Amino acid sequence: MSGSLLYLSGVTKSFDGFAAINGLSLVIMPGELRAVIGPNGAGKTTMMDIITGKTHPDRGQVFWKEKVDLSRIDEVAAARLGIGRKFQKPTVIDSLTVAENLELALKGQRGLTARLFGRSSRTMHADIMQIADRIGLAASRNDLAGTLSHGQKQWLEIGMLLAQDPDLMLVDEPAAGMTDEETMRTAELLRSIAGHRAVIVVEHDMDFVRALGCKVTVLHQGRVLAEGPLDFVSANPEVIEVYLGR
Amino acid sequence: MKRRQFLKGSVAASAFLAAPALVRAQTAPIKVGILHSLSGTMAISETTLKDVMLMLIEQQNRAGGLLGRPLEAVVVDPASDWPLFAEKARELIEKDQVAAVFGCWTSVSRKSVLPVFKELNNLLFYPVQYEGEESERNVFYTGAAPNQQAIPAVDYLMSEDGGGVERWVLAGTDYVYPRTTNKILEAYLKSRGVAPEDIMINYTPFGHSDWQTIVSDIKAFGSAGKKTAVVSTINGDANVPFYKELANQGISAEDIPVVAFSVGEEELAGLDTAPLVGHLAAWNYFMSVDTPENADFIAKWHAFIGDESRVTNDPMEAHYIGFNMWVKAVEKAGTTDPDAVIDAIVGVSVPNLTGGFSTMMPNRHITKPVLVGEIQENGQFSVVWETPGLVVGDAWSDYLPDSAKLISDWRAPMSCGNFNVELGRCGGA
Amino acid sequence: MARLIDRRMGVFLAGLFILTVALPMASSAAAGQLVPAYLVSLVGKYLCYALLAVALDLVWGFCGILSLGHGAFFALGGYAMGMYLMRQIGPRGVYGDPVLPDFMVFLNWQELPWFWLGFDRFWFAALMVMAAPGLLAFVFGWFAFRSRVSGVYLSIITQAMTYALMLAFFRNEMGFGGNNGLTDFKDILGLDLTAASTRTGLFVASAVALAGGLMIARWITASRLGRVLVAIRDAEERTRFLGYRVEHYKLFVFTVSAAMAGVAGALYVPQVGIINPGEFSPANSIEIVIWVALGGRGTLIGAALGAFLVTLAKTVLTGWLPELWLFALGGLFIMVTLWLPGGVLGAIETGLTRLRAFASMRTKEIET
Amino acid sequence: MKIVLCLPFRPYLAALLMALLVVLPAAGRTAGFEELVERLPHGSYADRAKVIDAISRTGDPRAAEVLNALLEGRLHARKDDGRIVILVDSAGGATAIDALSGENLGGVLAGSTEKIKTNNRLRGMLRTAIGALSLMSPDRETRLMAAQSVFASGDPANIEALDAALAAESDRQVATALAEARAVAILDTDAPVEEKRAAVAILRARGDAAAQAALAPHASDPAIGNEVREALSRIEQAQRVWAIAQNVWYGLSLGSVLMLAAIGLAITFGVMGVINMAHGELVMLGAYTTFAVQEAIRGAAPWLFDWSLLIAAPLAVLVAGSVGIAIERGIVRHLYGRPLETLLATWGVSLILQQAVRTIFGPNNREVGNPSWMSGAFEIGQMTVTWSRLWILIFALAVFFALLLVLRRSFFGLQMRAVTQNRPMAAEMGIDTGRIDALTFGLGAGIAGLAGVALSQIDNVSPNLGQSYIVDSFMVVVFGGAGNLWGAFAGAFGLGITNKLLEPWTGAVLGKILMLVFIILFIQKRPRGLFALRGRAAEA
Repeated sequence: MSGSLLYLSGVTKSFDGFAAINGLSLVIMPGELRAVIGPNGAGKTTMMDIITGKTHPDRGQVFWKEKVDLSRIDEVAAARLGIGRKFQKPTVIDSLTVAENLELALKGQRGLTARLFGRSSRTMHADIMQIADRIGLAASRNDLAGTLSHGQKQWLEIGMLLAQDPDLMLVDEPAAGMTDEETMRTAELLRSIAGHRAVIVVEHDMDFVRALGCKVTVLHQGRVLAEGPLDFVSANPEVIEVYLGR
Repeated sequence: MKRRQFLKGSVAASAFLAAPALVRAQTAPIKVGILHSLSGTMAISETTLKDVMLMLIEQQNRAGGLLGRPLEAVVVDPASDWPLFAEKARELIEKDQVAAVFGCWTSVSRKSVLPVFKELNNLLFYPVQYEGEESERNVFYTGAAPNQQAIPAVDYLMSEDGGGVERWVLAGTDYVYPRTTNKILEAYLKSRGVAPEDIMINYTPFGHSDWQTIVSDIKAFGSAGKKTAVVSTINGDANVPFYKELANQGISAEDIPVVAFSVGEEELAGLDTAPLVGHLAAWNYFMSVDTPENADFIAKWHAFIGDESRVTNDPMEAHYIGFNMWVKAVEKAGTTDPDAVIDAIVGVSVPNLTGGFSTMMPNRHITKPVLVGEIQENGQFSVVWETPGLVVGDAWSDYLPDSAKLISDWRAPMSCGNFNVELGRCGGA
Repeated sequence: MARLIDRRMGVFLAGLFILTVALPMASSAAAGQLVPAYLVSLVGKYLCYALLAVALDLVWGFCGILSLGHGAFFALGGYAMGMYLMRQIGPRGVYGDPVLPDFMVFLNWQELPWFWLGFDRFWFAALMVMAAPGLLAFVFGWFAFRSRVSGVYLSIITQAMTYALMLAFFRNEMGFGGNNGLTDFKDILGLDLTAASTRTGLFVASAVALAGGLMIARWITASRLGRVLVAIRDAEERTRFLGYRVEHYKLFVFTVSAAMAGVAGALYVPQVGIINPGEFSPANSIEIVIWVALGGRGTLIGAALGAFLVTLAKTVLTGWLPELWLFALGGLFIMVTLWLPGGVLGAIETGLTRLRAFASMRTKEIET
Repeated sequence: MKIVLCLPFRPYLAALLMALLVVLPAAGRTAGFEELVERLPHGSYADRAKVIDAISRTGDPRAAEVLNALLEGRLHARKDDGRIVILVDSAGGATAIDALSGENLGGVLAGSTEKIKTNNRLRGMLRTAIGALSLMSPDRETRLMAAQSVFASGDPANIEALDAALAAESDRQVATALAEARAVAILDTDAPVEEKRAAVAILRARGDAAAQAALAPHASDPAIGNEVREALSRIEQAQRVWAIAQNVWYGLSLGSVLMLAAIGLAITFGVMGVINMAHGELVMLGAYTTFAVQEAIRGAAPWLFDWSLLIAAPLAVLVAGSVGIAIERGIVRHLYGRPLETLLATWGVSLILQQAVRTIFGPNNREVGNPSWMSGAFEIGQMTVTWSRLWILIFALAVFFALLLVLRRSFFGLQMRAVTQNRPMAAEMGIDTGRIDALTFGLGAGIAGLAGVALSQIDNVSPNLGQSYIVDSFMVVVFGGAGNLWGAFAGAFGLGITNKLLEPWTGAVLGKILMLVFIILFIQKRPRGLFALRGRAAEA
């Protein structure tokens, strides 16, 4: 597909004979918001591992912006290409402050000497403030990340992704452990991000997926089972059987 | 706040480390340092030497002390840590102001403390057999030099009585004592007409515990049709599994005798000796030696330690000799001043436990008889051979080319431990 | 620069400075030897250990690399210095050989092995003091970090490394003096090692090295690179997904730390007068970890303090309770872990905070 | 072999003496015999050797008994009258029997007699002499051993006796041994070349190191040199093949020791994630338990000695296990989630345990004996297998599979896996996680204790015992992959065999260094050990 941001075709990956991903194909366009759902073991995490270069597929094609073969690079290179990833368990640097966490994620200056001798510039401060504000943590920007609540950590991690200024964000279960109100705020945040950047959200919470209001891909046994608007896929009898019907 | 705390700490520490030097009254005790490891890998051998020193000091005090003053033992634990030996030696001399130190077991611990004794001019009595190649003004070597142990033992095995050995395995732990001793023995054996292919040299790491391969190698080497013997310089800890493996693989002393230089009564105490009967050791003393002095020493030792099953061994005798030499030298000099004692001690002669007298020679080594004993079922040695007279410890071996040029005599006018007869001058000290 | 020296560091450096000035003065003959002269070398030795602990804290406390082989870098630095000191003996050895050290002479070595060449020059030895451990750390780290060996697996292979080096250095064929190591040193840069002035010089050098090591470690950890290190320690995966080449950072800090440990070893050797393969023993490296844990991991100063305290306790207890000191030391380790989770430094600071809170409460009470 | 040799003699002594009367018809010079025996205590070893030789030639029926007593160190001279007596153990001390008259002289006081000393050379002579005198013994075992000691001496003087014995021998094995003994002797005589060639063939068929030793001196014999050299090269070839088998066996044996030492750690460290630096000391406690049990048995019930290890094993589990539980409850429990601090605390525990043992049992090695069923060795072809090593291998495997069974099949194993995999869930399901932690740690510690029982058979029992195994144990667990018992199994045997195959051509020191380098490189290839869990489970 021309102009695609991310292109997966016939991707297969096995662990010790078990096919975690089996002939998966997926296309993401720039700025698109996409939800991926599927039961446990459907291959969601492995899919994200492949996109971010953490594991490499046994077979199949993975292309970034139609040029870069993602099956040949590692996660660091993937991150530098502009692929950001949020983990299922919120992972922030507990012993650094919110601002420091964001600074760490800010685009540019990944090299050793630059980090050792470089100093923070004024624009960086401004960027950090702006992101902190956007994720609602401006007030606690000087608090240690370890002292934040679970939901705040989720936001901080999303904020760190934003700071990376990626073209694609992979967000794994952002609403886990959040209150209803927080969940809705998160959905809103992700909706606002999409457009500038593509976002893939992996989620279990159907209310949350509904709130995202985007195209949904259902994974099952390492393949795409159905794709389309939520109402469309949830009407699919196969989907009902393997996932919703449980 | 923190600084104060920090400073307080260091002041307290220095006060602790540095007891004020008291003005010594005539009756103030004479302090004797005991520098043996009481923990760590060497505790196994050295703890006994600490005990024997305490016993000797106690006896001396009961006999009225020295120069009318009581003796006081200062015990420290260098914990088998070589740099700590140097630190503790310094502490004994500078802080405790000891008159002499008895201690060390391994060569490396002696090497570690040597500069301290030279710098602070004190006396060290070193009671263990060692590789030689050293003669220092402040150190008195009361254990055997290689010519007082290794060479006589090999002579015995070569003799008809010893079985007329023609083929030799030199097995040792990989450190300086076995290396040097084996170098000396190799040169000596070759000088006695042994072909190079009849000598096998093998080294193992410290604490080696899996001897299967080496014992079977020895067995194979011994099956060349010539009488074969093993000369073992295997270090303390590794001996038990070595002998267990020998016994289990059925190598008896009649097939391939093993003569060891580091296995004494103390090491055998950890072993069932029934399968080892006939293997040999060469020392200057065995507990089984039947003399009144030895019987008396053993009785006192048992009384002191409160355990009839404890054995005595060669390094204990070395301390016995060394301590008595020091006492005699102090009496002769009339003072514990190191310089005076160092001058007085050369030529001092004291009874050893094997029925003779040992004398401190000008090269800091002493005269000793050399005994070869066979292991008995009861864990003792039975003496099967001894040198007809006393052997003078040789600091510099005649069988190492560079060492053969050196002689040692600490008396004036030479006053040096390494006079090079070729160059006609002393080496560095 | 202001950020480099915080209150804690300031207090510590000031204390160190006072110690450096006061101890040699107090022990000098002019001051009537208020404290015995041997304390200078003894404390100098502690300072070297403290620097070693700081080096370990840099990798363990700030980057989460638990090295159980840091003793190897310390020992390599020590050997580099020892080789220089051996060459300084020159023809003053007992056999009078102009080039070969004594241990080579009596084991019939004919010529100096190639790796001993150059060590007769101080600058070369000084370079090797840092280069040898640094290079080992670089090569070892390059393999290990690239393969993403981490956690206990990394710890155990660092232990394997130091164990293998210990066995290698024990071998007499290696040409490093085997078990006896290098000893019988005479002078350094032409100065007599037994002279009080040389001792003081080495002591001051150790103090300066410790202060310098602390500053470098502080500079690294307080820089923006330091944040990456902390991020690697807390969440390595996260850091990688942020686009940081984790292995480069680990390699950098590991190499710097190894070179620092090498300097500590180099200053240690002339003060204790011997270097031997025992320094490579795995138990020694574990002891370094214990200093850091006891003092307070990730605080730099705590590490230095821990090294100081444990070695001081060892000195005092081995003389005072020769038969029981292991009980005391073992008990100390257990109690610190159980009751002082933040290490000694953590405990001191908590204590101070409480004291201050208590004091301010009292003041308030009085006011009301 | 040599130990047992002495034992079967006495019961058959009477028969033996009768046999001697038949073999040696010249048994008339008894006057000489008495004089010779009286001469035994005097002179040098060389003099004594001559006397022994003469005694064995007297053909006196008493010779065998006297020589045997001399060999066993029971021949003494009375200090007061110089009478030569044989000491016999009896209730309440030793009884003296006059060596010449056989008269019972009653009990003797210790120190009233003096042992007639022998040395290796004399003992060798004695064995040959006794062997030659007992070639016709009615007891098969005695004859076999006699033939073997005559073989070892290779003395041509025995050929006549061997021929007589061969003619009378009906047992095939003994006959072979006699023929071999004769072959060795023949090589040293002026026998015709044909006969010597036959002898070489016999020895070549025997094919072991002893045959090699017998043949080697004749390799340059002008008459039979070619045959001897060919036989030697054949034997050497065969032995090279056997040597590989032998090295594999050594590797298995080393592997079993490594596994025993590491298997407890595979539980405490591998499964629970506790870096237990006191593991080695728990092994040491097991070894000291064995020592204490043997000591008690020596004092109270010596006949139980062969059972001592079986008694010690459960006690060692109990001792080490309860110390382990105490460590867990007292210290480790408070440190879960802080694995590195367990390192610090358990290091402290190890120092305390070491010093405690040093204080209680002393710093020296203590003697732990091998029960008879663990002493000695047997041969498979040209390969020597020592009983102690074989039993340790069997023991190690038994412990391993028993442990596997406990973890896989028992309810406790189920609970343990539940706790290690998902602690909150397990607690939710009503499992007392604290109890399971304590028991798991105790299990690991108890197995360390068992390892101590086995190690006491081949290594030092000293306070340093634990320290010498701790590093190797960690290597094994990590090499195999923490958290997997099969990993420890494969790690131990893999490292053991590799080490032993390396050792013959690198030497022990370099072999060990290469092993360590190998581990370091291997971990690069598989950063989570040999048996790492792969895929997603590994990230969990």
